[in-house]
Amino acid sequence: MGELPLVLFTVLSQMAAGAFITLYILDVKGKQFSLETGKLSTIVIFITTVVSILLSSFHLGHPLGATKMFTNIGSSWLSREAVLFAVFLILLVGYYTQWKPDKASTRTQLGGVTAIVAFLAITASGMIYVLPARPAWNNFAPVLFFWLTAALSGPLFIGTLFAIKGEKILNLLLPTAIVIGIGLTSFLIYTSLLVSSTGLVQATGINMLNSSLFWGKLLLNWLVPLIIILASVLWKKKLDTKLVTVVFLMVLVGEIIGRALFYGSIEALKIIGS
Amino acid sequence: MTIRNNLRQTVAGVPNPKYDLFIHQQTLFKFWSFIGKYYQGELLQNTDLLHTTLREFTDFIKPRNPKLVEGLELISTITNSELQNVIFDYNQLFIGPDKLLAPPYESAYCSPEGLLMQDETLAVRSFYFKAGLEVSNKGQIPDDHLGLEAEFLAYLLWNQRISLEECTVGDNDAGTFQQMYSQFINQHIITWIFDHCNDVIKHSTTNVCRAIALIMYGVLDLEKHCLV
Amino acid sequence: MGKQLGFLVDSERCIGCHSCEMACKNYYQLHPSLRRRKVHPIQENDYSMPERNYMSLACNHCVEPECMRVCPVGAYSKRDDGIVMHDPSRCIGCKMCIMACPYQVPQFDPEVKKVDKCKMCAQLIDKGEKPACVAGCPMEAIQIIDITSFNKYGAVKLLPGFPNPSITKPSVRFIKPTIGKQIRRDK
Amino acid sequence: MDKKISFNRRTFLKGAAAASAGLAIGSSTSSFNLTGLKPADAAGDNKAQVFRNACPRNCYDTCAILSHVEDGVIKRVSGDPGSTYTRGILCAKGFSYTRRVYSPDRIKYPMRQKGRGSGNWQRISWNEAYTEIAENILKIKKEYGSTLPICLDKYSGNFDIMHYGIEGMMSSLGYTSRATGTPCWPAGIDAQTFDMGTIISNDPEDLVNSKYLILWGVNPAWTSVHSMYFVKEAQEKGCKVVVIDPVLTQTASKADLYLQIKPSTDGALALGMARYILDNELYDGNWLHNNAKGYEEFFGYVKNNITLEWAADKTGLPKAVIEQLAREYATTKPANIWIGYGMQRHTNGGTNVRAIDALAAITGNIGKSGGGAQYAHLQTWGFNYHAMMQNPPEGTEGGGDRAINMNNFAAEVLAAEDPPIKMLWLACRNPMAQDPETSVMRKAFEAMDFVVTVDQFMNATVEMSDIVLPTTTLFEAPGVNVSYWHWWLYLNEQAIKPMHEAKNDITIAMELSAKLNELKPGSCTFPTSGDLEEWVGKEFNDGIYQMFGINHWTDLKKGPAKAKNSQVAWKGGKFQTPSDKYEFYSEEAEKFGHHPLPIYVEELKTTDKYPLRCISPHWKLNIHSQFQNLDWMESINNEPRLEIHPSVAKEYGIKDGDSVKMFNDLGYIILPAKITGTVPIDTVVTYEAWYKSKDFNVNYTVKAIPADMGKKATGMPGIAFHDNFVNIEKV
Repeated sequence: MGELPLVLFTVLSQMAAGAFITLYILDVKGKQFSLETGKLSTIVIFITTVVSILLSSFHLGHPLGATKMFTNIGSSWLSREAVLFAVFLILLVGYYTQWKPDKASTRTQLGGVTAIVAFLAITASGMIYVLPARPAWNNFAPVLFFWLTAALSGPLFIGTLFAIKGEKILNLLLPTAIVIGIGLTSFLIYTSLLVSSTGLVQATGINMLNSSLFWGKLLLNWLVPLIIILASVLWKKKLDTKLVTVVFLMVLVGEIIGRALFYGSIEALKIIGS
Repeated sequence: MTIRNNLRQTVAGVPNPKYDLFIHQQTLFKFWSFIGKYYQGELLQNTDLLHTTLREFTDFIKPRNPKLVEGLELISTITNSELQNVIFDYNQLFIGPDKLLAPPYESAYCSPEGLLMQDETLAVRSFYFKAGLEVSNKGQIPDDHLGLEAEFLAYLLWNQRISLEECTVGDNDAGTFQQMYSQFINQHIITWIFDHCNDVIKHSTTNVCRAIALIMYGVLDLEKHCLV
Repeated sequence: MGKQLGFLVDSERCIGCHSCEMACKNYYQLHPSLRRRKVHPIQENDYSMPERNYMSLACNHCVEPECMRVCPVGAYSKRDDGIVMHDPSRCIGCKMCIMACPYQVPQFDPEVKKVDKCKMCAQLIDKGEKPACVAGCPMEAIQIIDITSFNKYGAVKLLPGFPNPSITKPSVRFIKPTIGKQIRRDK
Repeated sequence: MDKKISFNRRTFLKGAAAASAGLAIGSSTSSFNLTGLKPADAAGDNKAQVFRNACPRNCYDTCAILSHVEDGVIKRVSGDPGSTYTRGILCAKGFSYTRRVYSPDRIKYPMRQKGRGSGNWQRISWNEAYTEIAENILKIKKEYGSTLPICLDKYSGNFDIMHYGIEGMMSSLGYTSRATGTPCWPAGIDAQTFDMGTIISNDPEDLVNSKYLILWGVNPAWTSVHSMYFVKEAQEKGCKVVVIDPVLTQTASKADLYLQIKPSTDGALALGMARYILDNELYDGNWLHNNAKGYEEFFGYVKNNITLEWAADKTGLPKAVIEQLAREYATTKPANIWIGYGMQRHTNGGTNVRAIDALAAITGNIGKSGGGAQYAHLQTWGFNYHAMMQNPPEGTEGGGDRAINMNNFAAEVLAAEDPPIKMLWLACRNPMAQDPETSVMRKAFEAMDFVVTVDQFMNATVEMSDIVLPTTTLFEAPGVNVSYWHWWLYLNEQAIKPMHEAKNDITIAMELSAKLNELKPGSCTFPTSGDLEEWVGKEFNDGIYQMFGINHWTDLKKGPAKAKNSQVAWKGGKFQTPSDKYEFYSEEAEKFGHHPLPIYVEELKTTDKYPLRCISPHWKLNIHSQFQNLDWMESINNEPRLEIHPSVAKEYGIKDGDSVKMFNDLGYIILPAKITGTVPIDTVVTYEAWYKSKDFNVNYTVKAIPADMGKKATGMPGIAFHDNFVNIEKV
């Protein structure tokens, strides 16, 4: 699978960015958790991002030239993405140093900026694929789906981390359920729009439906987690360490499968000859 | 023949570093002379000679990496029937008339088009020229034929040895030959030799050609790390 | 808008002989897998009668090149005469342009792990010479034109099978193949 | 650095043993013994040079090539602008030449195969090769008291004049058996020879002067791209271009009018047109009166035997269309017909060509610029054939060479008696791939004692040889070329040294001769030495010099030359027939067993068992078994297809890309289907070609049925390649 580096890069980087935004919100909302955990989360987010970027370099013919990628922010979303993630990493370092009792205010300020950069980075990632040559992508969908990846996997990532660190269990049931709801509906609407369309767009839609990845994503990414959550609500259970980890991993795999589907089913414009 | 002072194993009871270098370049000289003769087809006329020379390898090459181990072991397994068929094997790999299974030309591996007489060939030509040599039938046999490249390396080592015998290591002559040798290995041999050896290992039908390919692979794998 | 060089492809003269493609390969001694110019057959059912018609295409040196827009390292540039250049020394082989070009023009060179594409033989054009493909066509079916000043009766912006030109405004014009009278035994 | 080296180097060195080993290689006082290398003399010359070459392939266009050489290596080729016919442009094949010269697949050394077809190849020296060949020749001579058991099969792989030295080599051995005839075009040659005395065609550059042009069974868009340019130019100047062909060829796609005639019924169409021209008195009475013999008889035949209804029924073309075609052709002046080689590869191909010639004659188009009935010409081929003309050794007995029909080669080789054929020499030829009845050909090869093949690439014929000798490409030896279509003369300069151990055919002949005379003095008369360029010079004579207006052959180094004032065939109206007139009624034809008049001879028809006709024309990316094996060609197309009409495909339940078996009594081929409306309903099409490492060969199914004519001019009738009847099934 040629696009594997891209699949892993996009999913992991979006998860990391989403995780940071979650961390920031928790911090601002004054949720109780130790500086230690804050520190650790920042490190983990940093590492995840770095790893994802390293993975992406396997996609390049000349990985060592990657630094050149900052040079065309004027028009290239790929270039912008590169810059934004670089800035994100730098800010993370700064943010890391702010996990001290007396630095709460500067931390929230710096965190705010970082969160915005993270959000923009995800958006840039999505914009890369808004290409006229790939009609099924040439719309709001890539950006939306990349946001949703961050919004779903990010909080679960942090949730799991916190659970493992023995922090007070975060109540992710509602937010997760909502994001899954939005994701599921928008994805189904998108797919049906593709299929009901014509030409390459329709062809893309049909590729998706014919792919086993489609059902894999549906189940792991949304349905099963949703069921688990509903069940927990019914039995008034919180997402304890075990459960949140399970849901998180499931969603992560679901996202990866989904991204593979995203790259694998697209139909591009070409010259049609016999 | 007597070994000159500066090449004695020990000088006044102390191990002599130059001695190692001397012995080593002898080993390589022997190796490259063999490869040169082998690829120029000389050894095939006399399979017994080929066999004995191969067996000698086990005397002076230490099995220091898997490829060498495998290669040296194969040598001991070589059967007579294989020696009889080596010629056909050899021809299918390096001679023809059919599409070559392992073309012995650098440019066949390195040129974007996999063609002969490309830039690589001419680079090799100018390298020979720096050492004051050229291909006997220039323009007909591609300069980057492995038989010629090996002969060239042997030539460099030979001259290095002479200067070694006559003066101290690190002296300019020996130094230049040493430098040319490593340059040629780095710029040319290792750019393709491993792919080539793999082709031989993959396609050869006798342990003779396979063993030689394995040993060449092994030796160069070690050379690669030695050379600066 | 200033000068914009482009190809005029006369599909009425084109006989699909591939000489243009080979002339290019011969001039640059290209890797077999690299086809800077490709002769595309037009589907038989695209016209009233089955015929053997072709469109010979290389880089279209678009007015709004997607390759140039999306390239993160700025390997692409547009000369004053509109030729879209690609600088291998900048290229890092990210394949973004391959994804973005509606015509599959940029190709990944497996040897150098970078992208390769037609540059309209800019170095020859600067010497006032014809590109290899133009000079190599036995039917004189390919010409270099300045599309800003070009208006030939019967020239069109697309042929059947050619993607919608509105995306990148390709600098290519075609002469439609005329379908002659056929007396067939299957009708 | 030294320390580092010596330290690292301990890694794979067995100290003591190595010492002995190291010292075992002799004293440094003895100097290093160079074999493949030698001390460099002067500075390597790396100046860029351009050489003139001439494409020697069997092709109408015979292109003038420039090869651009640096460091003794061809960097690229280009067309020579000196020729107004090729106009400095090559074709896809010509532009691919570097791939051929420097292909790693080339045959590099003389080799011997242990067991024909076994693949057990052994490299041998040229001397060993010569010795083995010479000994076999001498053995045969001793055993049979003659060299007739030695058979040469050489033809069109290389038409460079110097390559007739191969025939020369054979002649210098004594009398031998010779593959005689030509597969491609003899029926047409005889037809025009009966009508006009020989074949002469207008300068193709004169096509632009035509006002009406019928391309009859010819596809220049694929087989003569440079002529197609002039066709198009004529069309743009208002000339109406009509293509008559069973297949909607690339040329047909460019025509104003395409007529999908039933295969092999071209004569019926021509005679139908003649009837209309006759009834409406559109013929040129004056011209006939002054220049023709037997036109009354011809008109009589047409009046009594031909009707337009009949012609319409035969050809499958509506009567009205034939009438319109006849009217337009007869009333537009000048009107030109280009008769292709495709349409004469039938059992009635020759008479069909005569009928078409007759059209050109009755309308008075022959001998006119922009008019005529073009087939080919050999007017520029008046060389000395110095390399070819060799005398048999002293005291050679017998009545000369023995002709073996090239077009039924395998069968006749097997049938040959007292003496039988024991040895084959193949050059410029790949019969295992290109001749009909492949299975019989294999038997013939197996029956031989000794087979020598001279070639550049491994192919089906080399596989069946005992010895293969590597030969030069056009860039590696000097030569001279002319065309059977255009009127240019090109010198071929040696641009580079022969790669590997390749040798030119003449060099091979010289060195083999030396070996023969060494083993048995006087056994071969071929010169044993000589400068190849001088040999090129020896091919020239005053006739050539006058025709091309040059003083010396070396003038051609400055650029190609074109024949003076011979651009319009039969201008003077003086024909080379016995009667010096155009002969509608030909006693010559009668002598060779044909009807004296161009009457209609019934075409072969499909049978119930084999309801489809398979036509196997030339493919645009190859010439017979050359070029399609080069990687650049493979990148464009590397898959033969069977072209099937949509309704036929439906009938057989075949979809595009399906694997289809095409078969008849001789054999079968399996290949993917291409559903296309360019082929007629009663015919399938696949192109004759040799694909490297693909078991595709249409000749598995082609029977060696002779065409009706060819005996007079070429010694043997042609092959009715296109009367091949088959059936297909999905597999």
